[in-house]
Amino acid sequence: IDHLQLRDSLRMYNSLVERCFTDCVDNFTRKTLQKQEETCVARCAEKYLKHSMRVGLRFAELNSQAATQD
Amino acid sequence: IDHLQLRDSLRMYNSLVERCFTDCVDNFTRKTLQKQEETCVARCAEKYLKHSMRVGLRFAELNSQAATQD
Amino acid sequence: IDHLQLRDSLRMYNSLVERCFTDCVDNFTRKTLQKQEETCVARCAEKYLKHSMRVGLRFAELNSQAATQD
Amino acid sequence: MAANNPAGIDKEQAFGMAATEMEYRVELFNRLAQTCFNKCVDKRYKEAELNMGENSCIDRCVSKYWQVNGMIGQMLSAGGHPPM
Amino acid sequence: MAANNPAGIDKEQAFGMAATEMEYRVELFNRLAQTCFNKCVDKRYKEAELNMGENSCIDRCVSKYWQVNGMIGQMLSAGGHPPM
Amino acid sequence: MAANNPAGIDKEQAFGMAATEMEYRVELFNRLAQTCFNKCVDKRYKEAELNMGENSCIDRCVSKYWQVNGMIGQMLSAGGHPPM
Repeated sequence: IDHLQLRDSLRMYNSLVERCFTDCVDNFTRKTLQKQEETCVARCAEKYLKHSMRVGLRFAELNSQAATQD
Repeated sequence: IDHLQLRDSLRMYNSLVERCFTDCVDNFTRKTLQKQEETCVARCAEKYLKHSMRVGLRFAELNSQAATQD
Repeated sequence: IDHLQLRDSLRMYNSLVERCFTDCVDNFTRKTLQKQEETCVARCAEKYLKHSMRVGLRFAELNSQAATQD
Repeated sequence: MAANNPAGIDKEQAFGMAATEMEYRVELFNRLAQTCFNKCVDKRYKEAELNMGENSCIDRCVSKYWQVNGMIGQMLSAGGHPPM
Repeated sequence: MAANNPAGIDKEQAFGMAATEMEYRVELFNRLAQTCFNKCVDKRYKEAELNMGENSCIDRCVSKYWQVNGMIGQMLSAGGHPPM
Repeated sequence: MAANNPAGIDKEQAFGMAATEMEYRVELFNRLAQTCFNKCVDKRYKEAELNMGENSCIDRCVSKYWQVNGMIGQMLSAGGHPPM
């Protein structure tokens, strides 16, 4: 079970990286990240994590309400 | 094998829910579904299921034709 | 491990087919592929494979650089 | 070996069911999170915080997604369909 | 234990291959279904039925997807590439 | 049986970790490849070759994706977050 959890974390990590790269990086005239791309990626990752936490809280509430109704 | 089938059903169920939610729900000024969103979701789910069945039939035909040719 | 590799190959194969079908086939007035659709699919598949190989090379370089730094 | 110990099989099956159930919930959560991120969050990333509008959009989005999930679940069981 | 019973290994391997093969077909089916839904079905959902145009689009879409699948499979095996 | 042979468990766990790690790398590679294909390759498929512009775009895209991956990894471990 532990390593199922690890697997899920790594999947979310991969999807976070893909999302922020896709939304923030569009210029391929250089091979290193520009300052403004870095800022964008950092904000994107923060927002994504805060979003995930909020969704996690709401999801847990709904799950526990559903469990009470059974 | 049985629980592989269950897993696949649950995955399709998840993708049906995501599709119909994405296509039908776009207004987040309230926290409950509006009548018109419900109608849209119900039709979407029906259509999706009918589509899956039709694709399943055609797919099975092509599979059995391919098996005969071997 | 061997069959994990097979599984990954088959997944990439599936995603290649989906990509080239999506990009090349848009006309459903007939049930067989038209010449121009076939050409498009063939080029798409070639390009995709070459792209995968190039990405694979670059990825391996970066991985081995990272391993050296540890 | 398993044949001599049916309890052993049940345990394994139960474990398999629990893993499948957990996988289902994880996937539900991931799709919900992705979908609500797409619907609610401004992709220009002008700041690292979620603003008030985004936060209330997220709460409503989760709530509506949950309802759609329940609604379709009921449709499927009422129609005598298996889940798919 | 397995070392004393090579047949046991073969069985397990055969099972693994069959599971991989089945997984492949399930994924092929899912991608095909998603893709043809995107290409053929009107997303405004004005009714719950597939109309005639949608139905024939779906049939042709499945047929063409199948051909593309075969065509790429042949390209790969002819080129001496492994499947990827 | 396993209880008498703790080394056996470790082996299995180590195998599980290695499989998870490999799965992670495969997924990283697949997402990177898809994303850079979307960003760099012309979808009209006028020829079967990657041209010079596409090739250098791909190289830079891989390099930047790798940097973003590292940057987010550092953010997460610095923040004391577990990977998620």
